[in-house]
Amino acid sequence: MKAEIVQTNNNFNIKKSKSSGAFSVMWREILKDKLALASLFILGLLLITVYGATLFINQDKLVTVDLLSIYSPPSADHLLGTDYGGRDILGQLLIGAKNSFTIGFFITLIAGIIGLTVGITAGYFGGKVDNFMMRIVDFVMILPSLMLIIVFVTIAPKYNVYTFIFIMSIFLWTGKARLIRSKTLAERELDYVNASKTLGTPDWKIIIREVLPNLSSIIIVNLTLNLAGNIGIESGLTYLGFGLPETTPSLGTLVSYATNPDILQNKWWIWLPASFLILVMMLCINFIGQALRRAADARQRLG
Amino acid sequence: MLKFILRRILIMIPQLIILSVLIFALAKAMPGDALTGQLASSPKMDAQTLHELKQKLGMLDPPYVQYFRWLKGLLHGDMGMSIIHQTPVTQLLAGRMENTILLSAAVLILSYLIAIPLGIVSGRWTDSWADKMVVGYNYITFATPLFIFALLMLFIFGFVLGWFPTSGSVDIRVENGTFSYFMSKVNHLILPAFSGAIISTTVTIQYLRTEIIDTKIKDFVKTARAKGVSESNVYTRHILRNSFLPIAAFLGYDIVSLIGGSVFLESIYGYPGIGQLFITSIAQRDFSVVTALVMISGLATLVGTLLSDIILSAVDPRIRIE
Amino acid sequence: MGNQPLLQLKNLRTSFRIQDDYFAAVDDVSLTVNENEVVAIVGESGCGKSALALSIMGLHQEGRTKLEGNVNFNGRNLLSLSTGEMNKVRGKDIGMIFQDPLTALNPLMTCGKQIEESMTYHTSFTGGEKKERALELLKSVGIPNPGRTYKQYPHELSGGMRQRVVIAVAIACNPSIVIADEPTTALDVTIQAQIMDLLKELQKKNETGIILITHDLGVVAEMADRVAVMYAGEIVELADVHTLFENPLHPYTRSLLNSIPSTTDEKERLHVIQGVVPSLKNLPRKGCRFKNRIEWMDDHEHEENPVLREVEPDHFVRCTCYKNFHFPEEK
Amino acid sequence: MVFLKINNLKVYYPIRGGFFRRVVDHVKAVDDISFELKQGETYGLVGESGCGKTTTGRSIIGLTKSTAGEIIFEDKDLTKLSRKDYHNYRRDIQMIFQDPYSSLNPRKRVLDIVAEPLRNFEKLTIAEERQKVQFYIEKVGLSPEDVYKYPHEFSGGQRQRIGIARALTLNPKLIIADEPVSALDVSVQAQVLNFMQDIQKEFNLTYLFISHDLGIIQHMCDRIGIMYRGQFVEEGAAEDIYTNPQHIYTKRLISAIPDINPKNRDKQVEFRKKVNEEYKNSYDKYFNAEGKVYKLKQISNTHSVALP
Repeated sequence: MKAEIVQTNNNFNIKKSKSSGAFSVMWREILKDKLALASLFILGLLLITVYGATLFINQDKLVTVDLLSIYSPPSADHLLGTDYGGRDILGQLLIGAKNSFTIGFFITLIAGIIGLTVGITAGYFGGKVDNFMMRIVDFVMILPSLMLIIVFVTIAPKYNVYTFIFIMSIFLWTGKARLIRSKTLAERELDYVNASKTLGTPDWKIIIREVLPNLSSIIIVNLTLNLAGNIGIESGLTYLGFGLPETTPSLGTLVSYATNPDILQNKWWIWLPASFLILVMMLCINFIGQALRRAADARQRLG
Repeated sequence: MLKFILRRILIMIPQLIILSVLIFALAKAMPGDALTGQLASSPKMDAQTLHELKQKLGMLDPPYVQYFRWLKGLLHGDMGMSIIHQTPVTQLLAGRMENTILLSAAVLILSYLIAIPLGIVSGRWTDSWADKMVVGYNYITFATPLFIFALLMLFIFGFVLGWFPTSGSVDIRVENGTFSYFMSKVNHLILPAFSGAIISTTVTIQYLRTEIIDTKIKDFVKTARAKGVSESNVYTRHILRNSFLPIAAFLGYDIVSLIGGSVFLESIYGYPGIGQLFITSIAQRDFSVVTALVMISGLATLVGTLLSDIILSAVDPRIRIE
Repeated sequence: MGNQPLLQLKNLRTSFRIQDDYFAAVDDVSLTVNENEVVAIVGESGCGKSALALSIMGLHQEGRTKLEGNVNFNGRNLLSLSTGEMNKVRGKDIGMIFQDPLTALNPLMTCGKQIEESMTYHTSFTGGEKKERALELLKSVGIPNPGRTYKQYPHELSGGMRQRVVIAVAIACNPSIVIADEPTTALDVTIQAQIMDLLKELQKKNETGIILITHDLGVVAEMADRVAVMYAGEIVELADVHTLFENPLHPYTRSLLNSIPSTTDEKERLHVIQGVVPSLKNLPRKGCRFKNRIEWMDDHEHEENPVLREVEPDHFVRCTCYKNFHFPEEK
Repeated sequence: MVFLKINNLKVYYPIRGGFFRRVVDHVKAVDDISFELKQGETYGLVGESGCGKTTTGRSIIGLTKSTAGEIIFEDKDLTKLSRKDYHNYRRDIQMIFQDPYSSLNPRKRVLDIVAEPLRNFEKLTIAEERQKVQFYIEKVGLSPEDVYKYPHEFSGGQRQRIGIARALTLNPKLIIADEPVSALDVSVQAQVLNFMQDIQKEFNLTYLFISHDLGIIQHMCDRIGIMYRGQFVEEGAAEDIYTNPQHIYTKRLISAIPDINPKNRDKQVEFRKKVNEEYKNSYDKYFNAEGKVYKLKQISNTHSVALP
């Protein structure tokens, strides 16, 4: 009987005390920001459509050249017209969007993990470890990364999607490492970290259980904004012809048709929808990211 | 001050060495002799001649010998030959470099001209409608990839409206040195420069705005107001000067993004600069040019970070005195 | 002018906007400051003392703050002045000293230039005259090498030296009133003593009126002529310094005085009232604001609408609850 | 048995300078100090900012590595223990931090904060753990339901109590209190000080009380050490220091305490003037050519002063 009372008491209190967890604060901020909420909705719809539709698309048919309908403008057969090979643009658009998003996502994830690990280790341990790691970061940051990525893509043997993700990740983790390091440095100076040390908590546990949760909002924000950026870089590189291999079309592939002035000027249906799709995706992700950023920074919260 | 710069340059040296080693290693991984621009692997060649040619080119020497030979050449301004153009790389670069510097400078200046007033307005009158507009503008420019924006600008203003030329850096029909030559240059520059500038305003605006918001609640600003300093002078003398520091610190990384940006801008607008040269060279496998360009870009970035450190130490007395 | 007070606050109320409502951080405060008088405003964080200081100077964030009542100075109500008009008063007639010397000076400007700045606005001095005056000020605030400090940046000085520069900035134009917001809190004890002595010396020499905002009763005992004790936005007790320390009446004042570990008593328990100053949003707005901190007192000991009442000549106390007050341990 | 004895403790930080950033000198944060704590007493370390008092405390608990010297706790030199052996001494020495805001992880519930040391040292069931946490939370004057709240729901004084509860869960013998009340308002300060005295009796604690506030030190401490630039200037029982200060620096510190009686203010100013005069005139007597103080010399059973 007594235990029961305690139990109910506890439940009551768990509900009463407002959680200050990173996720709930972020969720509340998104709900408050109409633009971010709309973005979330649009992006969700978009992703469901893209990933759903690509399940049903016959990829073989999509890549077969149909000489009878070269460069046909939008019609009932081909809602967004066809390209120089008579291939359906809408289908390519859907596949491209799927590839762009998936690859952007993995690049963000891998670069994020590397950046987080390096940043948090350097920041937490400081001293020589920090010095060494930051030397590397500083060096990578001053490299002309776009050019080097292009060079790597060109000379890589057995070039495929994985190679591309790998090359991109190598150059894109440094910014995150720097950010996480500076935040970790600030966190490390706070007494709760010192307290944990004096309480006998091992370093790895302090990093994971104490420091990491306090960085979670910054990490989420940063990854979100990076996701948008990385999709942009990927499609940009593909546009230049140094992105995804031809077997994996991306949105950038469609846009790259516009390097031909005739297509740019007269056959808008080939490149414009892909451009708009990139724009919409990036805007949506960014609006969500900005709302998350406000949530992470108490000064900027909407209320 | 001089000591500071000297030490800063000293720190640059190992970075430069590592950079050169990296590029050397990359060049070795490229087919042919990317360093001198000579082809050593033509399919028609038999093994014997190939070996002789390689020997002649020094490709069989130990790597460190080749590295130092290349470095020595580099220091004498010898960047090898372009296979495609059959001219020395240095010669090939000269004219294009000028174009790229012109374009980059235009982008940088325009971007500051747009970003600084917007950042100030937005930071000073936080939460006003003007601030909200600037923040909205910033969200959009931050989200838009440069190549999409440049392409749309080209499509709208170049092709649909026909206001600006769609390719090149100058009209070939005008004579060098005349006023119309100058005007033609400017006319060719406007579209790429604006496209690049608008997309690169984001960082400056963002930093300036948050920095002003942070600075204006600081105690020393209260002290200034308590002295009776007029509102406009509180901004010009106290808040803005302090708020410009991070922008100065960012100049070096601005150069990194300018180099990246020029690759896109020049290939979209067919603007004959080093960015465009880079893309065509790599497509034509003209690797000696590629190597030279990467080395130059790396050097430019290093000089950029050095420059921003010097500027920063000139404005901020806390850095000047060690 | 005679006995005319230098500065007179009448029913000053400062309210801050939190979301959509305004909450009074300073509530109905009336106070006078005379020439050559040091009035201390003492209280704990959240009592409204700093808000009071900023209200007099008009330094609150616009749009977030509502000011009501009167701040009479030289026959004008400062609250009704425009920013431009107020700028002519700030720095010239009223100077201000801030708490943290580390942040109160512009890091990118030399100390000399920062001292000269207010002269630019309030005097017709030439550059040379300004420099002369700045050096003179640096000397008068006890800086050993004025010529060198004039050219130095704030970060090159120690905390105590910086606070001296802050004081020089505040008194550059010989203001008749100086508002000192926790002028010694951020300093080490020995420096604190030096700054206290310096402020007193300057005050006597220039016959300045000082409003001393502090939480430290030791500083009050050493510097003030009159003391106002603030709690939850209101003055709860007001008296000259001797009366207040010898015969404190309000329970809050008594608790505050008890909380200082005295240098004469041995290691006795400190008799204090538990709890803290309530936050702005949770202030009780009706009745005695101290009521729920002293729950062992009967309700009828409190007044329904407590006012600051003169209980003996020049000694004011709010509410009647002080009459039979005792600490719980005292029983 | 010696409870805690510090022998010739030194903590130096390198200063890098010159063109190649080589180590040119050291900041001697703690420069050869020795003192001893007896079980059950409260020992006060006083000094102004930068005098090394905090560094001393931090090196005793292992947050800062000492450059040289011995920290003997119950006959074992802590500086020579292996990481694993040292872990066992963690339970006996605990710390109360200065800032009640940053010393509690904002993302954790009070339960998880207070239970952290238990999870490191004891294997308890969830129910046992909660019971134990609630026991200590009640001891520090909060209610048992408070364990499900987050730190931001408490005031500064309450947070400081939660920090103390966390330190108490391991039944420590020595508590290093680094400016435990200086971030708090005066009346809350008094509340926490009272409370620290109460638990000292109840749990038989020894305090190393670090503070810049001589009033609080006098109120709390049995013996006092005064630090200046990493060294001890004077050490003695509380009455030795306050009624019979010998070193000029001690005198300066004491003369700087504001007198709570307004009647004495002129006297106080005079006193300070006199001490300052003495400081200027007899500087050479107390400080050597490098501006350092001399080694401590015992002048009575309880009282030592740094004199040549």
